[in-house]
Amino acid sequence: MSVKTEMPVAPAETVPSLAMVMAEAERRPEADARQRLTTEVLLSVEGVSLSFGGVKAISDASFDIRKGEIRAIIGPNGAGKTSMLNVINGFYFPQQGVITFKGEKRREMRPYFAATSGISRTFQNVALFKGMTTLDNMMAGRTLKMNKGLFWQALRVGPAVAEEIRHREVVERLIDFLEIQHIRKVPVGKLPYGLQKRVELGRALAMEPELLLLDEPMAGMNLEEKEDMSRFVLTINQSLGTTIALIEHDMGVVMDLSDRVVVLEYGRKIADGTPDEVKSDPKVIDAYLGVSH
Amino acid sequence: MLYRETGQFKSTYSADMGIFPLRQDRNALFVLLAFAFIGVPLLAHFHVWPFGSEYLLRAILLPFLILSMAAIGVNILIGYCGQISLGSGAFMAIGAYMAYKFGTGMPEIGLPPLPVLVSILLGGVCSALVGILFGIPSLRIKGLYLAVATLAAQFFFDWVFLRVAWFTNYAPSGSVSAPELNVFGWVVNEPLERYLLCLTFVTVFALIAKNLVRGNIGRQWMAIRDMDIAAELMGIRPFFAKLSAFAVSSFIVGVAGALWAFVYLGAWEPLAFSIDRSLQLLFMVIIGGLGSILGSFLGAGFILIVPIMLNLVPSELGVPLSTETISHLEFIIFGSLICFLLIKEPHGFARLVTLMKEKLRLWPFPY
Amino acid sequence: MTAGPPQTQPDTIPKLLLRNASVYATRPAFREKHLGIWQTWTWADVRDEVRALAVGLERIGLKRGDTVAIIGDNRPHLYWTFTAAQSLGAVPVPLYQDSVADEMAYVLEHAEVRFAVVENQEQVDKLMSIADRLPRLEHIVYDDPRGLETYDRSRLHALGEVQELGREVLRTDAGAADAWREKIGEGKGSDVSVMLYTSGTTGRPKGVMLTHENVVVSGRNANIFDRFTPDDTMIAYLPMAWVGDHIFSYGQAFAGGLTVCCPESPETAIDDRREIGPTYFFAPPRVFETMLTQIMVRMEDAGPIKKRLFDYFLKVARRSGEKVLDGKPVGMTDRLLYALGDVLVYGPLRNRIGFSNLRVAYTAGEAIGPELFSFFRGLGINLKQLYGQTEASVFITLQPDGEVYPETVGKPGPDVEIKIEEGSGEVLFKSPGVFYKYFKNDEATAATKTADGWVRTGDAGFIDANGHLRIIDRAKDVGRLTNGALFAPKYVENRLKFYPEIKEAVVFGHGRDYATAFVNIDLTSVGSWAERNNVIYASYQELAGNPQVKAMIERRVDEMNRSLASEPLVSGSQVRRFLILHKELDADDGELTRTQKVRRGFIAERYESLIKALYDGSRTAHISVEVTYEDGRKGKIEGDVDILEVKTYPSAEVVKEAAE
Amino acid sequence: MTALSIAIPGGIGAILAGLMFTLLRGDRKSAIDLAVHIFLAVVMAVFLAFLAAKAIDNPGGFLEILVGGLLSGVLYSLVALGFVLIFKASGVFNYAQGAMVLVAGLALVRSLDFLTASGVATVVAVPLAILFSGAVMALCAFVIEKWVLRPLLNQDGLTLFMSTIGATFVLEGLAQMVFGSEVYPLKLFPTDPMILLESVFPGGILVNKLDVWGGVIAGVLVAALALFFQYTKTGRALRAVADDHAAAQSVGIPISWIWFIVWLVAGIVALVAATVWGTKLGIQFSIVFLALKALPVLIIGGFTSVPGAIVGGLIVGAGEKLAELYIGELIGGGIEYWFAYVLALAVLLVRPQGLFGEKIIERI
Repeated sequence: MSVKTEMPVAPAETVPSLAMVMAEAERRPEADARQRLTTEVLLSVEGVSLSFGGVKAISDASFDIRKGEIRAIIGPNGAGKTSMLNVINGFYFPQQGVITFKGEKRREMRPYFAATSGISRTFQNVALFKGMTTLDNMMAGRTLKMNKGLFWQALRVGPAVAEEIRHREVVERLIDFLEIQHIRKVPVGKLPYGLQKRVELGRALAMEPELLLLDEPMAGMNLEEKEDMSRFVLTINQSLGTTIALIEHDMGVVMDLSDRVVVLEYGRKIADGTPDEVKSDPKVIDAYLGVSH
Repeated sequence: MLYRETGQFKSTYSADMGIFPLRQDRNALFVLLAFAFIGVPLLAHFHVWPFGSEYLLRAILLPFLILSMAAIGVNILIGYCGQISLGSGAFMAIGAYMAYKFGTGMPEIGLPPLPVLVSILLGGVCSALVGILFGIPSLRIKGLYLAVATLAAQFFFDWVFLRVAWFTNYAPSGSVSAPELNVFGWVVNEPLERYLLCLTFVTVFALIAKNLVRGNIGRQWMAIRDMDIAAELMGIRPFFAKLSAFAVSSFIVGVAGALWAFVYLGAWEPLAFSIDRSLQLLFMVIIGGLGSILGSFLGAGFILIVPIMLNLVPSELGVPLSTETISHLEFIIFGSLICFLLIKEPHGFARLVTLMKEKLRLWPFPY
Repeated sequence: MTAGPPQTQPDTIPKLLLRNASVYATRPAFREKHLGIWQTWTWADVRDEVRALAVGLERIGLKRGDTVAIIGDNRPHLYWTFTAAQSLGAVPVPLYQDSVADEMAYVLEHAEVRFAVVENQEQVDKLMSIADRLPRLEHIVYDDPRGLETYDRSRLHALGEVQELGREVLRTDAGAADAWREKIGEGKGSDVSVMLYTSGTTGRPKGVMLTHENVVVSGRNANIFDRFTPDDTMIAYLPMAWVGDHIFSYGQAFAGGLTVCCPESPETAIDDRREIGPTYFFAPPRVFETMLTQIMVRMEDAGPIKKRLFDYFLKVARRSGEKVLDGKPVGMTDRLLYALGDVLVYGPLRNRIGFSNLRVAYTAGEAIGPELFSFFRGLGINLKQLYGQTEASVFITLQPDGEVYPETVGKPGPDVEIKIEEGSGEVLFKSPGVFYKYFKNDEATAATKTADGWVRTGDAGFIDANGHLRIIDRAKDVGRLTNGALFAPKYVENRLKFYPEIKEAVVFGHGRDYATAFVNIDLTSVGSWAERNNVIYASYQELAGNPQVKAMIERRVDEMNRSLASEPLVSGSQVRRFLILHKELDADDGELTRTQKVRRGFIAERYESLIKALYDGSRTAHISVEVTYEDGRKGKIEGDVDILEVKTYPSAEVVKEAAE
Repeated sequence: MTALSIAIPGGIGAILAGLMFTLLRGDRKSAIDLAVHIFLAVVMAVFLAFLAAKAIDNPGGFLEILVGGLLSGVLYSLVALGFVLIFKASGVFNYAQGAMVLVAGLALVRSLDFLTASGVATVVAVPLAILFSGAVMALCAFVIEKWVLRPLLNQDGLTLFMSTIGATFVLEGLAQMVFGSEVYPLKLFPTDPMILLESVFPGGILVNKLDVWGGVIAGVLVAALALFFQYTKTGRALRAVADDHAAAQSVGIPISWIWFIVWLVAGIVALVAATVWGTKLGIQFSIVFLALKALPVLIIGGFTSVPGAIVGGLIVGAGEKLAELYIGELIGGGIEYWFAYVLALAVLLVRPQGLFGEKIIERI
């Protein structure tokens, strides 16, 4: 789509922006959905154990996430799912185990390293920057891609403005994609929960992640919002090729969306496989029946 | 009511991201600046009341401008980055004393006296460096703990400038006088000249601060303030974000300190930058509005106006109060106002202004 | 009335584009709020875009005489598709974008559509779902590629790709641009330019074929009538398939070089309108009604001082606003008060609703309540009525500036003649906008166009003493009660709908003993009342069933009966029994047309049991109907509906009462 | 002797430095952290070694300073205790503690002056004055709880903290306006010096009787508070609130009442501190800053720990006296003014939760 503005903006420099990625997707619409699934492992955790002052959150869990798939992590409450995401993006340091991301083995992740190497996430209880607008929240997600120094920012001329505009456009495309134009300049603290979740997804996407971790993206949403969110998750996976790992309680959603599912219970992995395999696994059934009275 | 937004649309991002996207706001600012830069000097020149009196320039406008600037610095740290500081007075002191040292030269290291403008800015730089140093604890500690750490800076530097004679060029009384204010050959002396010098500083620094807070770094600061963990997981380095806030904040506060000493006081003692000053600045930003450049001005104005009013109003009414009573009343008013604002309007006067503006924009609708 | 020598006037839309691109090259033609800012295209840009699109479309097979379906919200690219198709001699056929696939299938099939240019995935999905019924449909071009990456590509093209293809051709083939110009030159004013399907209250939609001349001359005349210049701006938000939008946002815009602005999304339309500040605006009465309701509801929550200020100045506006607007003499005090009110209330209000820069606003389609009409005019908004039809390329009569009477629809427009048929009272007209014919429906064409060139409007009306046309009702809807009294259902319905609490009303009575009505309450207005009075409700159904609400509506009906009694011609149409429907009438359920007009026949059939109950004297009636939810799922709503009885007044009695 | 006085402290310092480094290593091992740790360990070690050298040089003198410091530290502990109580019960970091000492002191000294001036016998006047100032503290507690804390319920700690700064100003202003703003001498305890341990050291250790009194009173108060918390119903409810607000509320403990009690207790602690300090320095405005030292004391001891408050107070009391006398002579006097804060800063850098505090686990 050719878009003209009255004042031409500086041409994009070297930043491979999401705009370009999206434009790419527009140019090559023949990209086949069936090709997105590969066997290449993007991230794997092996033998990870995590405890807080003697309380075991995760014990000896191992699984992998393949490039291009939607991987669901499910399990009863307190199964250590969120802790697992926290280990993956470096917020918690596991006592044992190895995390391999893009072929690089590490004892533990570091938040900043995880962010720079392409992991972004959303949070169970929406962790937006409440005092900032939707736009600013999402622009904050572009921080890693922005590199113009304090000096230029202070004067707000030349490179800093050009950079700001470039990234604004990327973020605007995301806003358009997530259909949140009407709340662009509203402080997120004032938004209803469903929209906050959407903004948070937008912020995570603004980082152009290779691996997107979604912690209960549909919690507390009504049917319509869930459908919208599912649509977004699928589109992100298909047209941007982003690998997604998600925690979700709505089994319908999990079964519909995910390519493979790993099931945790009390910090242990009890099953791993396609949705159908997992669904019929007696251990999984036990775990769920045992919990839901 | 005064706003007519209809037809003000943006066709470029630069226009959309302007400081004042609304034409009416831009006009108002323009009028205000024109009045401050041209109107006030003219009125003062023709001795039009109240601008004819030196008192207004010297005792009200000058401290208002300088403290507004310091409040902007403090606001960046507390209001935008969420790092509480009770040591702003110390950073003003560092700015003032280092500017003094640069301005009078440091023969020990063979440094001749530098031009006053350079000295003032270098004073700010020194303050920024110390700010970074005292900001390091913020990487590990948060909130209240940090408040104590900044108190350490306050008490430590109070002591340093009192006891380390080098800073005062070994003045026996501990009191020092500023060098001549020679700005590119223009000797700033008259109150009006001092006013214009400070006005220029404040305008430039307010603009810089506004640019920073609405840019990438400002978003990083606010991200750290609102949800530091999420910010870190998104690739915002707390190290850089927090220390840059400390640096920028201390720089502005330091420059303000140097101006306070050089332009407003002329001669000063360490007492000028005590914990009271820190608390005064803190109050300015709370009352004015955390996270608002405008709020810094409002807060400074209010804090300065109240004592003057307490002086003037009762004596006009025929019940003059003693200086002591006034100072106690001040305490009570500020204190209760802080509590009141924290309870009712945690974003201070700036929020009230915003709300009022919002009301005017929505007029006649209530929402 | 025509300006300038005729040979300089381009007679087709594509020729107008070429003229605009040279005369107004750097002036903005289209704006669209996209990606947060108003992307702007000048007329020269538009020419380039259209050219690329046309050449691209030609390359993938579009040729003279083809029909091109256009489906989507108002987007610049879709408007350009009209021009691109027309430049090749193809005929664009816009469809209502919120129609369900089934409804589209008929039109697409009937119009023999080969190409469809649509907005997004939603529309592509609809077309795909009916593709097997449309053997002629070969290509689908979409504007927004999102979500379409994984679709079968053989018949799908992105609009951007087609344009890219066109640009490629233009780059490699030096003659392509000239060839395109030549094709435009071949176009004649008498060629069919567009086919608009009228939704019609009965039967299948008919394809109204308009020629270039129809559209161009109508647009030009309208511009002359209201003195529009290229400085004027409008916001395009009404369905492109509707003739109004086609003439205003396309015909008039191209004829006069006006700027057309497209909102970002339906949710932001109001904010977008405020940002743009249109100088020319059109809306059906219900839009103004909603606006007024919202203004009043919001003002209910205003502080007492502001509320009193508002009420006071509203009174001033009611008293003298229209006179000020029309330049009529007003007393000094009132003039001053009005000026003060303009600063305090009217100006800010116009600003809030985005009408600060408005020069001309039109409303049409249905009767507008005189209160509503005067309210906006009192605010200094030059709101006028017009009367028009698809078959007339909109304009039949318009209210000229300074001659605005709420109950009339104005005088014949430039070059328009009207007459009233003896006996039936039907309005007939002749104009440059008279349609060519109905597509593949000569029978209907013959029934509408008389042999001597007059067109039947199907509306009954008369010309009043000022020479202004007044419409009573659809000619075929005007009926008689069993006692022989005139029964004008629409007239009564409109009277009911003028009350803010009533959103929709359907009145029955033809061939009956007395008139009865179905009423839909207005959820915004009544809901706000409920909130203020602590009435708790969970659904429309519950609110509609509330006794206080019933009493409120009852009072309104009574009020209307009183006022009808004073009008001898229609006093027989007073409503004796009515009920409040348990659900809102909905286009998705087929109860309203896509233009939100009630489908009386369908409703009568669907709610037969309720009508029966209205006439058999029972106090309640049970009803159960199937409904379609927004997401397409079906469900059932059922419940008991109370039937309410109201007093009717013989005219004399009212007069007597009033005298007391 | 000289060789020894360098070698021994040097050795002790080296061992301490190593120990400290290993002990205080945080679990996040960034380069900055490491550098900070090493730096602080070295500084601490040098300081301790220096003290050791001094101690060896003149054990009697050293002990004299140490005991004096510890005894004045007891008062810091006392004020800090007020902080901990409030912090634990309501999560409020109470900047107003110093102002409360001032208010209590002014109320006491002014009412005492008034009573004696009207001819009331001291034996009657003192209890009456104490009762009066106790009532004033109760009023303070009531007002603060009702007008500041209750409306700010569930706000974040920073807001509460700033609100107590506001309360500080109001208290200071009001107290001075009502009771006057001069220096008012208070004579409740003997202030003459006495000599301890004459048999051990030549000349013994010179201490002020007042300091001993202070120590004893503080000890009694701590014991009384411990009993109060352990054995009264209110005390137990208070501990429950400290553990978990929401849970306590859900079992029917009236939060407002508990907060009032806590602020009252803190007020009484302030009153006690005021009697001792007042006797020493007279009741005057600068008492506020002395009381403010409870802040660093808490940082060092840990916010949530009663033993931490006590130990922290002792460390600060002893540390600043030793530093003032031994280091002050090297770099200029007045170290007391900032020593506690800088020490707290150092502790914060290596052990943010303080010596006795619980480790904070962040969740998201």
